[in-house]
Amino acid sequence: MQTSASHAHTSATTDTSHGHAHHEPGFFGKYIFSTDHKVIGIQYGVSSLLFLLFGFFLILAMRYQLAKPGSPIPLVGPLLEKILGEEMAKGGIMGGDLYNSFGAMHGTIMVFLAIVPVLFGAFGNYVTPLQIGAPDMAFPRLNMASFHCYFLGGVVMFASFFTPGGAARSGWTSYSPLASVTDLVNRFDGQTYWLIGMVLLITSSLLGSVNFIATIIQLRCRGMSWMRMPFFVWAQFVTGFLLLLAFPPLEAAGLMQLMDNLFGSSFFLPQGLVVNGNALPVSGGGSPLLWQHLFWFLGHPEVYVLILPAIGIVAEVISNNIRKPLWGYRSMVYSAMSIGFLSFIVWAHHMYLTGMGTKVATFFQTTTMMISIPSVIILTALFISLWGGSIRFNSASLFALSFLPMFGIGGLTGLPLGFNASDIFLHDSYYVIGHFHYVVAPGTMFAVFAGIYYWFPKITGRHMNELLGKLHWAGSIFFMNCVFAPMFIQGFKGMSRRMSDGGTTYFGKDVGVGADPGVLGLNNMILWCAVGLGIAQIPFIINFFSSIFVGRRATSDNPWQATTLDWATPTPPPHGNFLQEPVVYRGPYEYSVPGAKTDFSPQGDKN
Amino acid sequence: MEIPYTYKARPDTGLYNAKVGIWLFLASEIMLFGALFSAYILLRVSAPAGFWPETALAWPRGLLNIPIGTFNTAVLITSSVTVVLAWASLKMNNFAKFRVYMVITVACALAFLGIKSFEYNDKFSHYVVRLKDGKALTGHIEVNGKHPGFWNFNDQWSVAKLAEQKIDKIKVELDPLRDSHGHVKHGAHHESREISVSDIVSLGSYTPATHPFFAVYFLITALHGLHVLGGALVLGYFAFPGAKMWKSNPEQFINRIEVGGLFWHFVDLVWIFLFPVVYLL
Amino acid sequence: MSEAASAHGKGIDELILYVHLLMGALFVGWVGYFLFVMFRFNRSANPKADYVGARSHASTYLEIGVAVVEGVLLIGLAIPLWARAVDNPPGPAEKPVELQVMAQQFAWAAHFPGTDGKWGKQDTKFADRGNPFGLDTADADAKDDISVVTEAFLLPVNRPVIAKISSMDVIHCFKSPAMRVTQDAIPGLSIPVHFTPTKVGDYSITCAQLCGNGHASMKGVFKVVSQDDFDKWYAEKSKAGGAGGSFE
Amino acid sequence: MSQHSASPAASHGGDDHDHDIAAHVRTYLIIFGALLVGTVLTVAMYYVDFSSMALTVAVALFIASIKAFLVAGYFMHLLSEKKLVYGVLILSAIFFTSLMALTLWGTGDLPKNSDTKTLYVP
Ligand code: HEA
Ligand code: HEA
Ligand code: CUA
Ligand SMILES: [Cu+2]
Repeated sequence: MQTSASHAHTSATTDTSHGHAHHEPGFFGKYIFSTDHKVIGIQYGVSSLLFLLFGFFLILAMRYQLAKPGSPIPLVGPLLEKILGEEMAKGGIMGGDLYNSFGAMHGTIMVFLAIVPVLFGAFGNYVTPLQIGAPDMAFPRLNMASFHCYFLGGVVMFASFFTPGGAARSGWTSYSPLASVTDLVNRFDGQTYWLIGMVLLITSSLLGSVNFIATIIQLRCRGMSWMRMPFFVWAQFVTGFLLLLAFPPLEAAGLMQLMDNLFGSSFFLPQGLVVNGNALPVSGGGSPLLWQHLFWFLGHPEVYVLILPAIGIVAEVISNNIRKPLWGYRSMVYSAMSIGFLSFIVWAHHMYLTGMGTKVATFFQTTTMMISIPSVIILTALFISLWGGSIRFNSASLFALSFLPMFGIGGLTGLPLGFNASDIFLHDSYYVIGHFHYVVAPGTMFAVFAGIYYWFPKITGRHMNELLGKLHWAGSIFFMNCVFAPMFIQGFKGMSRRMSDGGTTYFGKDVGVGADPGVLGLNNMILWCAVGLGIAQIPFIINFFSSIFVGRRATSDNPWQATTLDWATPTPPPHGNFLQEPVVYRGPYEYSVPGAKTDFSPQGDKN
Repeated sequence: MEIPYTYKARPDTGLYNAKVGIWLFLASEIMLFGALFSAYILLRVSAPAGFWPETALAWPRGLLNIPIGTFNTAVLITSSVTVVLAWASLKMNNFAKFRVYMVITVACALAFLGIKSFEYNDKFSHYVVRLKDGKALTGHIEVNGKHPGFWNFNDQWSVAKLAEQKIDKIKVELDPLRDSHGHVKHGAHHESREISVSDIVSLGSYTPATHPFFAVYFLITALHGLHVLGGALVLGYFAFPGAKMWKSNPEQFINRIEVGGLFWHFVDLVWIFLFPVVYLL
Repeated sequence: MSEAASAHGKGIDELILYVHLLMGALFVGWVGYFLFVMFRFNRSANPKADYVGARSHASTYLEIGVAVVEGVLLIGLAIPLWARAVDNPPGPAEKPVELQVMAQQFAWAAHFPGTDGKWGKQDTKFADRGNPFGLDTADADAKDDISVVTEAFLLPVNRPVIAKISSMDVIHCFKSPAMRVTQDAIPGLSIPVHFTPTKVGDYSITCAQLCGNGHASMKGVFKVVSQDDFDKWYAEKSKAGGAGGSFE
Repeated sequence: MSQHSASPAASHGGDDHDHDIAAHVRTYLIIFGALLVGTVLTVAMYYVDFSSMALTVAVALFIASIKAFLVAGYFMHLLSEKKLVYGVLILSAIFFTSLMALTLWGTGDLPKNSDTKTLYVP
């Protein structure tokens, strides 16, 4: 293995060295029907970032309604009325239906179309094969099919906004019977689109996860033993299993709900339903709780699908920027595995208040507490890793470092929810919203940003602008906290989530004991901070696009002086990734090894 | 670099890529069908008593055609053995035999689907008619001298349609009575009865809307049927156009047959549980 | 958090407090550590990283400590509190007030057995918006039943209440933040919750489960009053009787 | 690391020899017979009146499991499969069992005095 510095080949040389069986693919072959994991990764990345932005716009409109219930949304309000129809946004005012459909689609889009695809689809695809020294994924065509399913799913979801009756409006959790009875007029309603979209997205995830796991098992290069894999790869591996085994039950549930919606069956509808004062004409005999079990059987593992790859990225960026090995790498790996395993048996902590007996409740809160321990271990290991480091502050590491306390807050606030007795008070309040946004918004999103700043030079050959990056970081961390911290206060005041009037009914003038109108004021603050949060992304968007063309050129293939194999390829990596078969001689984070010439000893360097 | 282990086994795992892939895929299929079976059990144990009119049971039993189901089981088992024999033939370097076995396999798959669609159709022409006095009748119905195949698929519970067409009587050819095990009662015989539409609360054929049993039955068997169809397409492909690979890379071709066979056996496995659960229990 | 207005509420508040103390301790500790590290070990303060890093085992003890505290809270507080909440309903000796609560899009209704103490006959086929409990008005036991739809109902102070929560259409959630009571209202199930109001006043019922476009406005109100006021109201309503009211 | 492509002609793979395979074929046919017998047994069981439903279910699932074992063990060669495959299958078996068991348990274990018939089903 050569040292990375000597790799500054242009891609032209690579092509000739490699050109035997290949013919030059055309535009479609190169960008749409590509089977190259790197192209697919970029496809995933671009689409999911666009969905992220879209999900943000949805919530921005909702936050306006929350802060100023009943007043027309400036600028976009009339547009919404025009596009989505009078019954949704009369006079540019967001009605209850529109609010609910935006809320449901915000959750769905953020989770299934933005964050998971960007973490698993984009970073996972681009980086995993590089880090294990593989030429590509094990099944490149399956990989392409996975992206196409995802894209189609996204299109279906997006199209659902324009069906009569609007997009799904039963929350991202789509609880039955609500999901089946909201629209009794249109059988083919937004919910049906949602279900079809979900089936496509699930198929995409299944194809992806089979591929990832097989790749990691089979295509590790020589010397890349399990315990020499970068933590990022471990995270992807565990995530793959979560998707592989937790998603199918939701697929089954989705098909059942689809039958309920289209063919009038009663999987989730009990007997004796009276809707709008009329007996619902169905056979009944189904169970609404069955849906919840099947949904949360996925739903809980899904949240670790969101967080594990994020921790993986953070681990890579941090170890590189503190110039020392991760502390307790092994215990982190074992913790990730335990999290993966336990996450399959904690799901009903989302259902404490559906009416749960003592035995089941005890079981689930015990497992919930158990699963918090490996999370504590991982976070502690990352914190302790900082000790003795030589910490560099750049855009990537700032985001990665800020991830730690943000995830800490989100994780810690999971604990009072995990105890079912305290959940009695906190359930479905803004405390829950605060809890999980701290993990998914400042948490995973910061990891995504860290990853983008970190791998940008490998993908494009150019660095992103540091000044804009730091501006982006400062604005993001400030406004993120200003958006989500007040939610804990609102939660403590008893404010419920999914309220299209921002809680006016409960906290308005003549209300019962204990209602504090102050929480309504917080809605205003959150709105403006959310606007600020959006503005804080502008430097990033400018940075992102301009750096592709005018960013500072990376001086070598390994500009961050990193140790993992992804930096041992040419920039950008050619088809087939490596010029020679890589061989690995040591662990993933051998920084500042005593006695070594440089402060980093790449995995592929023999000495 | 080329992708390694596409057909040779990796030394430390002892497996080639596609085999890892198919087993992972089957693991997820276990979860998929597992969830459906779980749903079946949950719905069944929590079904309200007296919910199905024919017996005192909450859950209909013995409504599916057992001889046909048994025959279909045998068909699927046959295809399962022929697919493994096809693989073995290749191992023994006998391509002609391979093709014969593969053709039998695909033929079995198509036969299975054909029989299944016949069964589906039969169910769609069976009706349950709920009466105002709380009783319910099941059987074929005759409206204006015609046996309707499908009645309103979605909107089961509307008698309005009959009234709309000014029909005031329908004939029901009653199914023989069953005991609480779903067995046909001794000496039971067909009987036919005129029912006036004004006595009917609701009527509908045996579709997913009739009862959760039919909902589960149609969903699982349809999903299983899709797997059969998919498997038949892939195996058919291997038998003819895909067989070119036998010349260019026999080892990889054998692997493909093995992987295809694994999927096929899994489809058979699902049926092995499905058959007793929906037909017999 | 507003003060709890029910007997068991204090326990829940205590649990929330203790968990937050644990969280606070971890948060303050780690943030302090984090800031220290940022200054002590940044590139200019520590140009050369140490390959080994931390050598102490403090973190292991810390992790064990967290696990132990969680275990204590779990076994000491959470599990018993839950057991109290769902098991051990007040027995006849404590003379609980019993009622059925029915949710529908988008209103709450309450049903008391009336002065005869007997529930009237109920059947789905009678149920509609104004008669959510499907009371059979022809039934003798139903004559004096109290059924209040959309308007406020009354509960006596310092007496246990058993409310059976159900729904006629979609899933709602009966949540009274001040009482520290939350229970999903699930069609097809009727699940009892019990609590003892300890303070006179008006309390709102929040619907804490998304149930459609009117979810936000699905507010219910109940008034906790003295035993005398309650009895008066109860007798009056019982005399008026019937299936309840109109649904607006 | 990468596979050297074997000479296409005589290679029919791994370490199996022709007579091994011939022996396998005999096994396959025996299993085939056993599966058919199992099917007949399953159906016959339907006409036997076991006094309890639980017993009926147990017998039916027992026969089905044996059949499944034969298919998986012999046709799918699971009996001589690599450790890795076992690992994956064990995981899905565990999670499948927990899904089924915990869901049933969760819907069965309700707070005291709960009523699963709604308020007003006759
Ligand atoms: C990535 C996503 C993610 C993650 C990682 C978690 C992690 C956890 N979650 Fe969360 N959760 C969600 C996403 C997530 N959750 C979502 C989306 C919902 C709502 C769904 C909906 O209803 O729509 C939810 C809801 C939710 C509920 C249901 C609440 C309700 O509806 O009433 C519960 C209850 O138990 C819960 C518990 C937990 C617990 C115990 C953890 C634990 O794993 C946390 C463990 C972590 C720690 C304990 C942190 C340790 C920290 C330190 C040791 C150091 C601290 C340092 C500093 C602060 C500097 N979560
Ligand atoms: C991963 C998941 C995720 C993420 C990231 C977010 C992000 C955000 N969420 Fe969301 N949210 C959910 C998942 C998520 N949410 C879920 C599951 C629900 C529950 C839904 C339900 O009730 O059913 C919910 C509900 C929810 C609510 C409650 C609504 C209600 O109950 O009525 C609120 C309220 O404020 C909210 C706010 C926000 C905000 C302000 C952000 C912000 O953090 C968003 C910040 C994003 C940006 C600022 C965009 C940045 C864009 C780019 C960087 C793009 C660059 C583009 C290119 C380069 C091409 N969310
Ligand atoms: Cu009723 Cu929300
Ligand atoms: Cu969870």
